[in-house]
Amino acid sequence: MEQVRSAEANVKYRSQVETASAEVKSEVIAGFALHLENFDGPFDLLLQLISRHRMDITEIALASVTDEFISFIRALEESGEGWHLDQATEFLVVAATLLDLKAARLLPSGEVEDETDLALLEARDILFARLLQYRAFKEIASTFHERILLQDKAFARVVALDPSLSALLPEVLIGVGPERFGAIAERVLAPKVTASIALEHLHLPLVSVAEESQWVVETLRRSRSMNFRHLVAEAKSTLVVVARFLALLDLYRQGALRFDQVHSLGELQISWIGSDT
Amino acid sequence: MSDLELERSVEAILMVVDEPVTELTLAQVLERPVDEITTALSHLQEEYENHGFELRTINGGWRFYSRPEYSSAVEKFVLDGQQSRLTQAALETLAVVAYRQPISRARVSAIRGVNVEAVMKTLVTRGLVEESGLEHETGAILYRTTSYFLERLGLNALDDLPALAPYLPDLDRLDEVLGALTD
Amino acid sequence: MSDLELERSVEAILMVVDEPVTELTLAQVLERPVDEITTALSHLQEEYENHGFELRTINGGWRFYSRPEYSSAVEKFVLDGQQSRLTQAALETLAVVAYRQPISRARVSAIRGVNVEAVMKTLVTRGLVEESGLEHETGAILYRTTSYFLERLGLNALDDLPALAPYLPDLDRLDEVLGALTD
Repeated sequence: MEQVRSAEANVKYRSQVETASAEVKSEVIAGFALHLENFDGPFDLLLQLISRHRMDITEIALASVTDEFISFIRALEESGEGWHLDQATEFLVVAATLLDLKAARLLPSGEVEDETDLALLEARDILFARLLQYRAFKEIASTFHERILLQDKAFARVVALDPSLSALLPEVLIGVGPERFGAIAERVLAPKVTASIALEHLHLPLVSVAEESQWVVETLRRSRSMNFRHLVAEAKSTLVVVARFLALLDLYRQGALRFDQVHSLGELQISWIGSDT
Repeated sequence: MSDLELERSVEAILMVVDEPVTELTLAQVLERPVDEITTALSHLQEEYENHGFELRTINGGWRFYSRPEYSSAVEKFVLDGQQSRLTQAALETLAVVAYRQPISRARVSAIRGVNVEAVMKTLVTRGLVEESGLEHETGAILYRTTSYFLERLGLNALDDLPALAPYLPDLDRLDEVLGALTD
Repeated sequence: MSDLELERSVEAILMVVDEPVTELTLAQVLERPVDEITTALSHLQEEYENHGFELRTINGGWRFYSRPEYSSAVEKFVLDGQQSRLTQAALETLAVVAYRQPISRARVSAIRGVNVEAVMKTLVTRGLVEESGLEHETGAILYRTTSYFLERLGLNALDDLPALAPYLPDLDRLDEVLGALTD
């Protein structure tokens, strides 16, 4: 979350909000600026929002909290800081659950089917349970902080043995032989923090779905119809095949293509039905 | 040896030790049952209440400490050993590990709602947390707190950790449910 | 600061310092006239008359000592052999010194990730490690292993220490790089 806390993000974000919604500016900005500096993950953010609305954690009237949570992650996205996939997922799961809860409250209760109701209850309970759990650990963490501070103020008596007494000490036992001693040195001297840069992806050239999609569109506009085998015939890696397939799915969703497959697992024919520009 | 002499002998020994001393060691050296040593130590603790020093037991060992109230005077002499502060993220991660150990990184992430990879590395580097084998089903590395953690928090044992909020015990079952959902 | 608080502060300082402290130093640190410090010290001396420890002045400096009356208990503790085996922390610190000597305490702390002050004192007391001049840039005390260390490990010379795994020589350069960054 470090990048979220950066001052630039804060400034960038402020200017965007100011232009976006002038009327709610002052209150919202103050709130968000606070969070940008303070929060650590979706639960932390949610807890802060709930406490700002002076709501009990088990209270279901979360509509305004939901709106604030959603606008917050939207703002974060727009701040240009970008998202790490794992962070975004956690935030989105919480946001989706909150939206579900809000939607359920907006609908007249009679129109909600029992099954949906049940699933919502479950989602809500799990979210609140996780939030409660997180809050408990957060509280304990602050007692850890106090204990460490207190402990730092008490200094241990660490004195060398008086020479008259150290002369009495029996011969020291190192307790291990040279080999074992060397092994201990190896373990202690080995770097404990390994660089956390994942290198796996460097073995493969990066494939952009957007670029492949562009290529697919151009090719199909030219030949109008093509089967999938031909579309990926000169692909240099499996990744390119996957990227082109993903591009096709997206174009199909947009209504730019038609798929024809006579037999299951047979030849997949793709026809361009989208615009030519 | 009278009780008073026992207490005085314990004081004399504690004044020269360079490492914390266990009650068992004191019992062996002074040839007295462990419970008498325990009584003597807690009596001494009371006796020092109005002094500038105190007796503390941390991780099973006893030694003299200066009292926190007088830290400002002591700090002028003991400049060494200034510890850098732990971040909120590090403290929360440490709390989860302390109460749920041994625990995998993924499980800590699930509880905190954020990726804890970098924070866990910091805690390992700082000697507060260590690896403790692999999780049977997933092969994930498990983590636990170290004796240095106890020392930093001034705790005698993990059992002395303050109780988590009273509503939490039921959440052990929630962990299982969540585990089943995410595994 | 009341007289009582002054006495408690003096106690707190004397309990954790290794070197004897002069009245003048105490007066400067606590910002009180020397004669008040002198009064506080002699009052404390009286107060400890029925304890296992005492305050003594040596070469103009004050320090806590065990009372001679209880020396038999202290000697027994020292002779007991409880302390003859090195702890894991002491072994690890000794290993770092052996392979990286001469090295400052701060550098050993950085490598082990914990404060090594107490352990280093133990190793010096046990005659396994000794001071070896000062670090040029920082003025920090450097430590090296002794010939007694070689003897106890059954080696003729430092060169007989087992070689470390081949990736470690690179770490010397890493140390240099890190050193250049932090110095």
